[in-house]
Amino acid sequence: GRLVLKGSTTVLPIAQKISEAYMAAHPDVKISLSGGGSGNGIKAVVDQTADIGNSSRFIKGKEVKLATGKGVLPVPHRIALDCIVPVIHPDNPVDDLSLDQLKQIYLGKITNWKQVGGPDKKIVVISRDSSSGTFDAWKSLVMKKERVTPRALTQPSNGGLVTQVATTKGAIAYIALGYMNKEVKAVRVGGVKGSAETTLNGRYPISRPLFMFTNGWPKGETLDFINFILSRKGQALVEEAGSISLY
Amino acid sequence: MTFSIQRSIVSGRRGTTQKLWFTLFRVAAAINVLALFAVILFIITRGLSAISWEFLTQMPRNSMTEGGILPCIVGTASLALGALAISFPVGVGTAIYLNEYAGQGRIVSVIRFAIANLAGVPSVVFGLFGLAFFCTVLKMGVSLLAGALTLGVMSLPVIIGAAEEALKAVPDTYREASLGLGASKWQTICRVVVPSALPGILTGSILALGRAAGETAPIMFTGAVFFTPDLPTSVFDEVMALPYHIYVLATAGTHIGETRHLQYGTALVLIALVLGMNLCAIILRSRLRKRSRV
Amino acid sequence: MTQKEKNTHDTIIHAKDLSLFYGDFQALHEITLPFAERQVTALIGPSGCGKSSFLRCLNRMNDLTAGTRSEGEVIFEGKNILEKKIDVVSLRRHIGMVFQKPNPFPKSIYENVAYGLKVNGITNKSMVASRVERSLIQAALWEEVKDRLHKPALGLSGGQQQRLCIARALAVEPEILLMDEPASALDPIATQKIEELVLELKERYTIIIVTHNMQQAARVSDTTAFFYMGKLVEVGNTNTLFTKPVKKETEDYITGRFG
Amino acid sequence: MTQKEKNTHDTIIHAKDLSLFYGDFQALHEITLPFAERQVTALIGPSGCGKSSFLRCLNRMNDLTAGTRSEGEVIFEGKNILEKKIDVVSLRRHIGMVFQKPNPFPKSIYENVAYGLKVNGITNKSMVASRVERSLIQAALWEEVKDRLHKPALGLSGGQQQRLCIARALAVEPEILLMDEPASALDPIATQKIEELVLELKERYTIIIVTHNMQQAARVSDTTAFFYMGKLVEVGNTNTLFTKPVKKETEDYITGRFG
Amino acid sequence: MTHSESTAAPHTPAPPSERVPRETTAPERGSLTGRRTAVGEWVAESSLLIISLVSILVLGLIMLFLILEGTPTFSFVSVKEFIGGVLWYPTDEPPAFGILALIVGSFAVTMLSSLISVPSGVMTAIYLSEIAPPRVAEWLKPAIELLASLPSVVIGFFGMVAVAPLMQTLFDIPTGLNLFTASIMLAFMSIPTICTISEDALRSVPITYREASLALGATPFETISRVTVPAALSGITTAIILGMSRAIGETMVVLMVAGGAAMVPESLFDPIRPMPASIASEMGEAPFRGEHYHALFATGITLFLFTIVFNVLAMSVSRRYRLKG
Ligand SMILES: Nc1ncnc2c1ncn2[C@@H]1O[C@H](COP(=O)(O)OP(=O)(O)OP(=O)(O)O)[C@@H](O)[C@H]1O
Ligand SMILES: Nc1ncnc2c1ncn2[C@@H]1O[C@H](COP(=O)(O)OP(=O)(O)OP(=O)(O)O)[C@@H](O)[C@H]1O
Ligand SMILES: [Mg+2]
Ligand SMILES: [Mg+2]
Ligand SMILES: O=P([O-])([O-])[O-]
Repeated sequence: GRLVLKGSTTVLPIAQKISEAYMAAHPDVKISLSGGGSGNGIKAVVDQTADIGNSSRFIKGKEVKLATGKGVLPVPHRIALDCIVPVIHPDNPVDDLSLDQLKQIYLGKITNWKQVGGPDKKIVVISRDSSSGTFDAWKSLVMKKERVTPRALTQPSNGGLVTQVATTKGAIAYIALGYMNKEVKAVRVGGVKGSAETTLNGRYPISRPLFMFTNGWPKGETLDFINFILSRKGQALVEEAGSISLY
Repeated sequence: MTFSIQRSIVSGRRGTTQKLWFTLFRVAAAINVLALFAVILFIITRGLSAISWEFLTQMPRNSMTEGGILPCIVGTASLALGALAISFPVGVGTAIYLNEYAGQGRIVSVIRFAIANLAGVPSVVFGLFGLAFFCTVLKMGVSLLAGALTLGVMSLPVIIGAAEEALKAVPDTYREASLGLGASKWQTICRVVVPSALPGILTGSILALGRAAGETAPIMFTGAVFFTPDLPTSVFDEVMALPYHIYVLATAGTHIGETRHLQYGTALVLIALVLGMNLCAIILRSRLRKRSRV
Repeated sequence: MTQKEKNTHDTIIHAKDLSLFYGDFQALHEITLPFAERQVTALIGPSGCGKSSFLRCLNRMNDLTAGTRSEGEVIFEGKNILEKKIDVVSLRRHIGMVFQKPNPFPKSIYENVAYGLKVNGITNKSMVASRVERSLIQAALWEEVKDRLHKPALGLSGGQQQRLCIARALAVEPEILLMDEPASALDPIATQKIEELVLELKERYTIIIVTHNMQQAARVSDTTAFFYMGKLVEVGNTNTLFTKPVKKETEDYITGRFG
Repeated sequence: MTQKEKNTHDTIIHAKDLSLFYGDFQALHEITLPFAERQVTALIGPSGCGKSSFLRCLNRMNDLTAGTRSEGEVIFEGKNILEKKIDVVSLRRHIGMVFQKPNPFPKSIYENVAYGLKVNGITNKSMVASRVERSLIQAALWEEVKDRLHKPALGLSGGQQQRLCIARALAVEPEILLMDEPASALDPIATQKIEELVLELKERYTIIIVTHNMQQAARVSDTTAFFYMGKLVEVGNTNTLFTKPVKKETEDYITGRFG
Repeated sequence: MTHSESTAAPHTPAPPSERVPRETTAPERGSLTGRRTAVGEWVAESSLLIISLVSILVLGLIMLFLILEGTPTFSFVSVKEFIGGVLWYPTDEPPAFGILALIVGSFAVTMLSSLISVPSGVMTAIYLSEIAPPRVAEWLKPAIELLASLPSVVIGFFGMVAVAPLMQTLFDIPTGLNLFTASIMLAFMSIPTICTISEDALRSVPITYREASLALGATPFETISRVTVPAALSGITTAIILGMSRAIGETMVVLMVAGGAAMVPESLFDPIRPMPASIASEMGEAPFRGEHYHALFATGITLFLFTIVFNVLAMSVSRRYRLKG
């Protein structure tokens, strides 16, 4: 059989790990996997060009309407949790920002690191493309629905954010936990470090569930695949991919 | 006749002015060539280490952080060839009509206007068009066929231009001689004009092929995908493509840092492909020029 | 050639009140000029006077230039060949043409001569071969090329190329041969060969030749027509015209006062 | 003009053993030819014989053609002007040139004539104006254009354009004027005007004129040189050369046996 | 000279049976007015004409689909707000669909890049056509053509990984992904266009003009600046317009190195988000036939209109030129 997965770049590392393990266990199954962002994943399910649409946000009302108009019933499956971590260049001494400071930075009100206790350096605000799930989460959890400054640079993926922050001294961005690496430095939010633990115990303020969407209740191969993710083994792989397992 | 003012020696103030300006002209030319070499050298030195037999012949593995780029190569080749298969007959036919039959009528000026504007349409607009028309209305979805068609209509003006130039280069005396012998127009075109223009037409087509192979924006929404585990088996399959692969690995990928060498390697393969085709065309053309001069 | 003898020849093609326009520019002004069968007529005149334009009316070659328009008649085989309904393809088989610059196709010598036969549907190999040979013999080229028939025609010298073009024109057996300065790009020896050829060919063909070399006109032609600024100034027996021109312009031109 | 008179003129420019190559092709073979001051010398010969190539050696115009190479000397003002170190820009101010096709710049009549002055650093307005007027008068064009000096030069007739080109060349006050078939594209009346102009100008300038019209050579020149296939076949007093040519080729050519 | 036989009735050759080979005399020919073979010629010409109409069809379809998918935008945002609004928040609740910042970004990057590409391209063209020894030109021209054939994604990639970091350290600016870097990279995309078309224009200036000037004792430089370049000016203008048209529509370079901030730039080193970049990066994720999707098509219309204007301008300049020439 053949499975097509599309969508969220946040979910991508998880989906990748799971797929490789799944294909190893079921050599007859071919899994095709691509990113593009959450909107893309949901769109793919609606257009029926994918069996599974990955998304780092819940489906929007408009998308449901569009889907039902085409006779598609998108069914969400929570497959993991994630926290969004603000990251800065490793040389930057700042290591804690309050939620409000983050908001002010992304509103374009705070423009220099010295305003938040850092060096005298312009802040380079980097954001995700507006249709990504991560951006969506950031907007509701940090920005409280206010608009990110138009001055913000944009990147189409978590990976893009990481490389740009790693090469830009004054940069700040926000990424999914799974993408953390040594090239960038994570910033605590209100004194809380983003991690599996703080997310699960609810202390870390910027976290969210990750989803896979299917058209109707999954059957056959798709069902098998979803079940595999939700299994103990699958959730271990979720941890390995850097995200947070559901249990 | 080649015109050359190389050997003029000018003295005095006018000579100094001239020297100054000529130096400027030379520098401008040199910078452009240097830019070319800078890009090529940069890609070669960084990308060479990534190139191996495996890189060229294997599927990507492990979230595309390992393995090869075979599907991209196959995808790009099929997209470009597919595009040519569409644009070549239409383009050459149009060129023959415009150069051999058309007078100065209303239709012809509309055709010429359309071609000139088609040549100026931004590639991303072709992408939008392909998405709206081929993918959606003609229900091809994101597929090799839709991508090739989009690239095909995009390279149409290039082929028409090249073919028309080749046909223009056929001396009128050949046409007159043939018609003067009682050959019909169509016979003249088939037996004298097109055979004489063929090498030039082919050269132009290779150039168009190279250009189609290097385009990204038109296939972004119409034919190319981030990742597909199979080589295309039908024209309705989605494909991976070298230019899009570079783009996603470099900006939209998940492991941008780790895949740098693959990005350089892919870029090297792409420019080797495109420049190789161009070089072929240029060499072919200069051969032709030399031959036709005799 | 006396006046009397000339009159014994029938008119084969006859331009009547022929005017030609390139767009708004009138290149020919009401030319009336009959051509006698199996005679050589030379068209002379200064550069730009319309010699080529006139010649190219006779086999409708001007059709190929966008924006041309003609008025008047050219009668051939009882029909006005300027009419729309005329089949120009078969017309040009009756009226062959040789151009100023030798223009063989980039094919072999044999292919060049056979071309006209092939496009006219003659595919029988032995028939084509015999016609190619005959044409090359007529064009006085056979001896020089018979061992290299399948070599590229472009390898021949200029004079040989021009004779090849004549052979190519003869292969389709036209009745009239139009020649536009056929020797002007050639050296003296090649020129002489072409002139001899013209004199020989007039046994079987009607020849209309444009030349800017007045001595050449005097040597090869029976009748000479002098064109000036798109008008036919004078036409007559070649000897008469060169010795006793009627018009002042003619005299000025043949005595080299301009051109 | 008798032989004796001619000898009283000094040689102003002298080609010695001049050979010219276009790449591998030798277009001129060791030409030795002196030119007398304030005389008209005509260069004649069939197409492609090297007349233009020779003329263009005299002001180093051949430098502009890629792949040319010359051997021998051309002595002018005691220097071999073929040497590398010669300042061709100032050389060309001494040796002006008029081309076969009238080639005025796409500027006004006035600008055309003033051009040479301006590039040579003469910016004083009234001086430029007076020189423009004088040159146009010398070129017998003043009367025709004095009311339209600031109209485009391309609006003039062919003959006027050619005289404008002559005026333009005269404006920088050269000593020698090279003319490459200056009247071949013109009608009889314009031709006659140019010829008259040449005869007038030789009072002050040395003129070397290429022509394919032998009567023209006979009319305007003191000396005629006959070129054939890159070689100088014969040179001498114009009357003598046309009436009693020494060489067979010369005779063949001037009697119109080819070309 | 255009070949046209439209005045004559088309014909094909006679079938062999009708062409009796003539021995010596006896002209037994097909009649001069025969219409027997018109069909083949007519079929050939008409099918070629139909093929030629494909170009019109394609351009028409492009316009049609841009309009079909783009105009629904104006049911939820007025044209004035769309063109004049500076806020581009297509996914917000409520969304803002103002593309002024994108338009300004496109123009800024096009203008700035032409400040580099126009002098550089034209001077290179002058060098190639007027000064370079033929042997050098023989090598240089293909090099410039190769520059044109470098895929835009490779130039963008090079800009991102090599030029942007360089700019960052060189000018000590917060980020190398900005208007300035994008302009430089874009300049290299339009230089070949400007250079080759200008060179054609310069080469088509009759050699006789140059000869006349040089023969009057003008220096080569004076000849170039006073005669050759003025005579080629409209061709050069066409080249410049087409080069700018190429720059404004170029996608990958601005997508990768312009920074992607939908703001009106205030300095050379501000990041921008030109129209093509916005379309390319957002189209993939815009819900099918949602507001965002339509707004991107409307942006496409805007971009298309700009390039059409550029093209028509270029055509009219070159037509004027042809009439004069
Ligand atoms: N295609 C054309 N379009 C416009 N005018 C033309 C065209 N061909 C020729 N003419 C003009 O028609 C006139 C006659 O030209 P034609 O070529 O018949 O002269 P010609 O006597 O053959 O001259 P030459 O001796 O130079 O061959 C000239 O004024 C020429 O400029
Ligand atoms: N640029 C060139 N490259 C190569 N060969 C050339 C070049 N210019 C002229 N020739 C050759 O040099 C020879 C002399 O040419 P040139 O133009 O001097 O002859 P010409 O006597 O002026 O002829 P015409 O009367 O036709 O003007 C010819 O054989 C010609 O083919
Ligand atoms: Mg002619
Ligand atoms: Mg000459
Ligand atoms: O890629 P996203 O998970 O941010 O949509």
